Amino acid sequence: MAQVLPAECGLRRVLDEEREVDGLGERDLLELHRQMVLLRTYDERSVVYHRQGRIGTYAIFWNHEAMQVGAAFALAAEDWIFPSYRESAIGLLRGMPAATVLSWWRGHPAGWWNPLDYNVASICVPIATHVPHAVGLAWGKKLRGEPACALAFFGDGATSEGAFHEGANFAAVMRAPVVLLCNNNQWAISTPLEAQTAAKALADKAAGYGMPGVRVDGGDVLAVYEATREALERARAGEGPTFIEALTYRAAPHATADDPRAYIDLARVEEERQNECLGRFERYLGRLGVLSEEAAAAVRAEALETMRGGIAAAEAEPPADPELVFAHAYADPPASFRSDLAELRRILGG
Amino acid sequence: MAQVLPAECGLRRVLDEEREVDGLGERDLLELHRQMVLLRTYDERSVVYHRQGRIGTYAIFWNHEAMQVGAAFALAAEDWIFPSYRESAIGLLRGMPAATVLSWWRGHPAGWWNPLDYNVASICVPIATHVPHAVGLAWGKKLRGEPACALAFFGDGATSEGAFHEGANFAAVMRAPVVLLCNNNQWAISTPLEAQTAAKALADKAAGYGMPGVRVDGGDVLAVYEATREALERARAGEGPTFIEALTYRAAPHATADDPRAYIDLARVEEERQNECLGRFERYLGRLGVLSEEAAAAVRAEALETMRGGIAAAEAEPPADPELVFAHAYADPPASFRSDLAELRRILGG
Amino acid sequence: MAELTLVEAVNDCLHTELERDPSVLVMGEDVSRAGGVFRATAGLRDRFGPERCVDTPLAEAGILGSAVGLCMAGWRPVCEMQYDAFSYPCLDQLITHVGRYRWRTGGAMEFPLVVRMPYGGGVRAPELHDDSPETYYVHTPGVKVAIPSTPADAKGLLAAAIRDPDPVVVLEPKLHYRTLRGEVPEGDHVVPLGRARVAREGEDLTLVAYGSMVPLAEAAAEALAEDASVEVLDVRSLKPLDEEALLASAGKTGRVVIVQEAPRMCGYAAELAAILAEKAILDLRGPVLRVTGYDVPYPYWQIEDAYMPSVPRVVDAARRLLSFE
Amino acid sequence: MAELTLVEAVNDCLHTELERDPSVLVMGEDVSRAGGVFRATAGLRDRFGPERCVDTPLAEAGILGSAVGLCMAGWRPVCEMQYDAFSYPCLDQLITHVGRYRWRTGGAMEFPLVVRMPYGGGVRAPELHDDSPETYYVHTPGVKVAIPSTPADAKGLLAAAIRDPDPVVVLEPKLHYRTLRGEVPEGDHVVPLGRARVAREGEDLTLVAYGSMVPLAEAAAEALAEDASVEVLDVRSLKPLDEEALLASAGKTGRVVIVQEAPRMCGYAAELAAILAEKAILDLRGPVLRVTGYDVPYPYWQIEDAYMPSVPRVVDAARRLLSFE
Ligand SMILES: Cc1ncc(C[n+]2csc(CCOP(=O)(O)OP(=O)(O)O)c2C)c(N)n1
Ligand SMILES: Cc1ncc(C[n+]2csc(CCOP(=O)(O)OP(=O)(O)O)c2C)c(N)n1
Ligand SMILES: [Mg+2]
Ligand SMILES: [Mg+2]
Repeated sequence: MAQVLPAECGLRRVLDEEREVDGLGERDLLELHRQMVLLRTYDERSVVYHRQGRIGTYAIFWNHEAMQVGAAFALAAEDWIFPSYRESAIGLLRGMPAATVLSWWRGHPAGWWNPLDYNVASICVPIATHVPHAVGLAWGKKLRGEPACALAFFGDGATSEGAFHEGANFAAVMRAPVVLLCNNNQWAISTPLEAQTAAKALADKAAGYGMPGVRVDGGDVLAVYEATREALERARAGEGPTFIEALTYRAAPHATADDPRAYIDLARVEEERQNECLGRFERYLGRLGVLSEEAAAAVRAEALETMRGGIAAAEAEPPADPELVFAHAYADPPASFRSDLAELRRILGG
Repeated sequence: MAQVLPAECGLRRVLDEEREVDGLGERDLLELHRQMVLLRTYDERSVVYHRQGRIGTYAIFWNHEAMQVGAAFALAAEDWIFPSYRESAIGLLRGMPAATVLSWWRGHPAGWWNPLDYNVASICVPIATHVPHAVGLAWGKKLRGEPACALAFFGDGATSEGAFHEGANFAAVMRAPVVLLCNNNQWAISTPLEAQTAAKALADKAAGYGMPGVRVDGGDVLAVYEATREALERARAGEGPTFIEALTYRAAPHATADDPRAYIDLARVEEERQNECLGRFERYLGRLGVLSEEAAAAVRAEALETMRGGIAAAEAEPPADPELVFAHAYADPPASFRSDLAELRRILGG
Repeated sequence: MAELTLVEAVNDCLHTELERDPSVLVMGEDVSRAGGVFRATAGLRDRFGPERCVDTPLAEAGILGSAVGLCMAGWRPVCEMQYDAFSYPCLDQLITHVGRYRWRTGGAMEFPLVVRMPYGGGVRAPELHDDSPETYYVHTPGVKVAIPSTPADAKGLLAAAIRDPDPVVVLEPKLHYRTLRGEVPEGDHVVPLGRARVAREGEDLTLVAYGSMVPLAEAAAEALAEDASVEVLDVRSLKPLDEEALLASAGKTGRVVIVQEAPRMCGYAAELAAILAEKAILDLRGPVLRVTGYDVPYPYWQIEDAYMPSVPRVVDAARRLLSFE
Repeated sequence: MAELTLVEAVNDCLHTELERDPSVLVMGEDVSRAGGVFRATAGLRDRFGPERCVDTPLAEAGILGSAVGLCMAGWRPVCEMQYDAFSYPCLDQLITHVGRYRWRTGGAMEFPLVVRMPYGGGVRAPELHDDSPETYYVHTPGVKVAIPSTPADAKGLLAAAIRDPDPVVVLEPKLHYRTLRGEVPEGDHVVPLGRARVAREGEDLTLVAYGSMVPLAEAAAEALAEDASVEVLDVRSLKPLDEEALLASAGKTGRVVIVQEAPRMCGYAAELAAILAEKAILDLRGPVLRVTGYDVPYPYWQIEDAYMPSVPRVVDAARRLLSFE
């Protein structure tokens, strides 16, 4: 039987080992920091906006910023990102306005972006079903001789779904240039990892697909960056997909609607919060003498400004036109839409 | 990444190593032989019956008898078997009349047996979808404190399906006493193993579920028996499922409707036919001096007799009553069935 | 009789049925430790243990597929799908096995499993938390389907489903999980499948509805009170259907408007209209009208109210029918 | 014009469309090395290479899910499902993504994929090789559905589907793959979606059918020739539906029998009957009758003829309707 890694060891780390990642200059480190602060601020503000009733239910990604920023930073502009709801704001790293993502959580049409504008696919709500999409895109790009790779984010729970399995197998068989990044935050809502799988490590699934499986400290932005960069090098070299297990811990509720006190170990959560990924990176940068407190404060201020502007813009959106109900379902809609629309107008007319 | 076994080595073998399996006496060896001859005869006669138009399309299992007999022989009477169409005649090893299985292939109601009579589930036609059934049964028996285990047969192609994946994961998480026996005959109709998976060995999938993965020579009835027996011991000891990859080669068409010449390497097929599993076992028994040519001939004659009786009985079945269309769909059928049945009677009345 | 919300009635039913029959178990995503994302299974783990209220891995086909095996081992599994649209991964198991396995064994084995889930829109949720998938289930042979509209029926129909020898899918209107309160009989309470409920008596026109559309139909009937005496028929058991009740009401009023939240094409309203077109043609005083969701993906929530059948839309249809000559 | 069988016409279409548009590719189980279990994709691998005629792993959801990604990369994938009932594992991708992704991007991206499969019974096959799953597809928003009944339409509708900017499911009547021959235009041949075909003109009664039920309806019309002049309407494009053609024929004959192989409840015949009950009520001279498969699992083949709509059943329904007063 294939050899299994013990769950807590065999993790690739950079920050705690005081290593440096070659090829990353000071400017890169500061950009990584800026992006992490931006996502952290987006997340914290969103929870507030939700409480204020300014956005709907929201899936919190606090303490997931390191893996999202680290992985995305390794990508080239032409590479695609396939986010789940947990990476809803990943587009911000590609220049998407905060207002767009906020609008999505507000259930407003302004929240549905054009993936081609950012090479960021639509947020995937049903678990794991976007994995084959990422694989198909990567495979299709390769068939066309285009260099683009794909990066798919999904959770530990997602690895239980058939869609993950079928997508991963297609990826390996087609040697698709795709990185399967598993956010192992050890919870699927209230279901702990040990009720999700008996595998010692999720990365052990990789061998079954004939692809490398890598385990990284998901709270270590540089480790995730490094592992993703290597995976992308393999992909571009025509060696196919890589499965990356980014191990972290969900230190916040699953979503604003969720109350984890019913099922979670609060002491463990507190411990994780002490060791959250942004603080870890800031302490590392501090030790390197790269980040001053003033610089950090300025970055935070800028991010807050972005969010203020974002929510204002989202709230300034005109109310959605109800007739949009009939828009975009088809390139050329069936004739029946005409009479349905007429009915709707009559009703709305009062 | 998890270590991967090279595809052709690491195979457990008994026959070629001239080993003996402890606990197996002469009577057992002869019973194994009798069962293999029975299945071989069933298969070869069925192909003839099909050509004669006496049964419909038929999925040939020639050269799969070793893994079917070897695995089933390791079971206790209370253990359940979940066959695919490739193991359609496995019930014969549990005392099911040949006429029943032949009737199934004749599309006659007499072919639908009561699984409780043999602890053999219905033949599963859709690939891999019976894997979760086997897992659920094993899990359910365990919950009730009953000793029964389950044995599920499925192919190499089946490992690509989400249903296999979800079932295997449930099995490991629930520590279900189930044996997942993968018939790796290296073809899914016309699709070769290398187009099905990039894994070095299908057994490498096991680690991803946190269960042992074992590779055996699928043409070696004793190796399959031994591996299955060990898996069942683990299962009964509460240690959960085992994945067994039984490696063989499909040396016959996928089914009577299939013409493999379009895609298969006929030289390789010929080679496999020379080394087919029944001959291998008979040569082994010969070397042990356990099986005389007379005894073997008698066993073949008995099997032929069984088939003659079986097809005669199947053909003696009265034509199926068309009204059975409305039978058995529900324990208590909807009222609409009454009027539908009345209509059908009127039509059939002419 | 206790005053319960609809979801409390579901929970009450599960407690009652697990108590009553030791072969009943509940399984699904987040049903055990958390008691379900809507709390429908709250308290079951503490009372009956983690083996009879099971948190499964995140795999809907695995849930339903292993439930088939559990039935073969003598269990009566009640499977929760966390939301309507997340039940689609289990359609393959439902169509190829759940609806056929009994028949496949010549009636020798039974598959008394239940699939229950919250369904429907109007809850201001992200996409795929709003579907009305009943057609996929009703069209599948070998499967029964029920949809309650009141707390009492939520308990009674689910109890009937759990005790039924055949597989039953129960869709629960999540829109009314907490907004609808009502009297619910304590302990044993079964509402047999196959019987519709006249929610309101009327003479001139029948509004046929089920699930979350019933309160809507009642409101529309009220709004129409001055123009006409409107009957509201709550189908509640979609399969088996209480055809007599449908034909009786159509025979009485001669005017039928069917209200359905799901998209129109091949929706359940089409089935009801087809039955009327075949069996009530001489009773009909006008066309059979359907007020349904449109044939589009369920919209983002800021405009979902335009998609959902509304009182004005139902009233508009009813007025058109009443003035038909 | 060449004389082709229905499956040869499908094959001809695929050769034509892959030749015509380099972004079209074919994928599925056994489509490449073997050319498909029905030979529908024969010759494509040799002519266009294994990258445009792809043998996939055995995973229907993986096929359709990766096809969604291929669309995002600019391809127009034509996915084969090996048989009707083996398409069910892809329903989740179809409902949650294929039918919604365009809408989800505000119309910015198109998903011009095709899912084609042999469907239907009467072929003396083991279970699950005989289903008529059109309802599952028609009910799904964002997806179009076509079912040809002739070799020419098999080519023309599939060509239209491949060139269509929206996802289209094409069901091919396997019963007639080889038994039906007919003239098929060579090269470019497109039969636009949304147009029904009058297969036979008549005055007294309309038989509405599609796919494998059309030849059956034509035979029934022939059998009825002495009693009545029977029109046969071949719907062929189920979604979008040619409602005008349906209403025109119903308006002319006033008597409609709808023939469908799939189980009755929520079948496509129900949708057609509902449309007639809403929009043709004053034209109807009698009930709208449905002759369909029964609401049971498709039976083992020795009795499948009792399940399938038959000429006698259609004639019986037509006679009842003709003598209705
Ligand atoms: C197919 C499907 N089933 C169920 C759900 C409901 N659901 C939303 S999030 C979630 C847990 C996902 O856990 P995981 O994959 O670990 O990702 P995480 O939320 O931890 O990032 C579930 C069950 C869903 N969205 N899709
Ligand atoms: C879900 C599903 N998809 C497709 C098919 C059609 N089909 C029947 S057998 C087969 C190949 C199966 O290959 P494998 O799993 O290796 O088993 P083997 O036939 O080699 O024993 C396929 C694709 C099916 N029966 N079920
Ligand atoms: Mg998680
Ligand atoms: Mg095989």
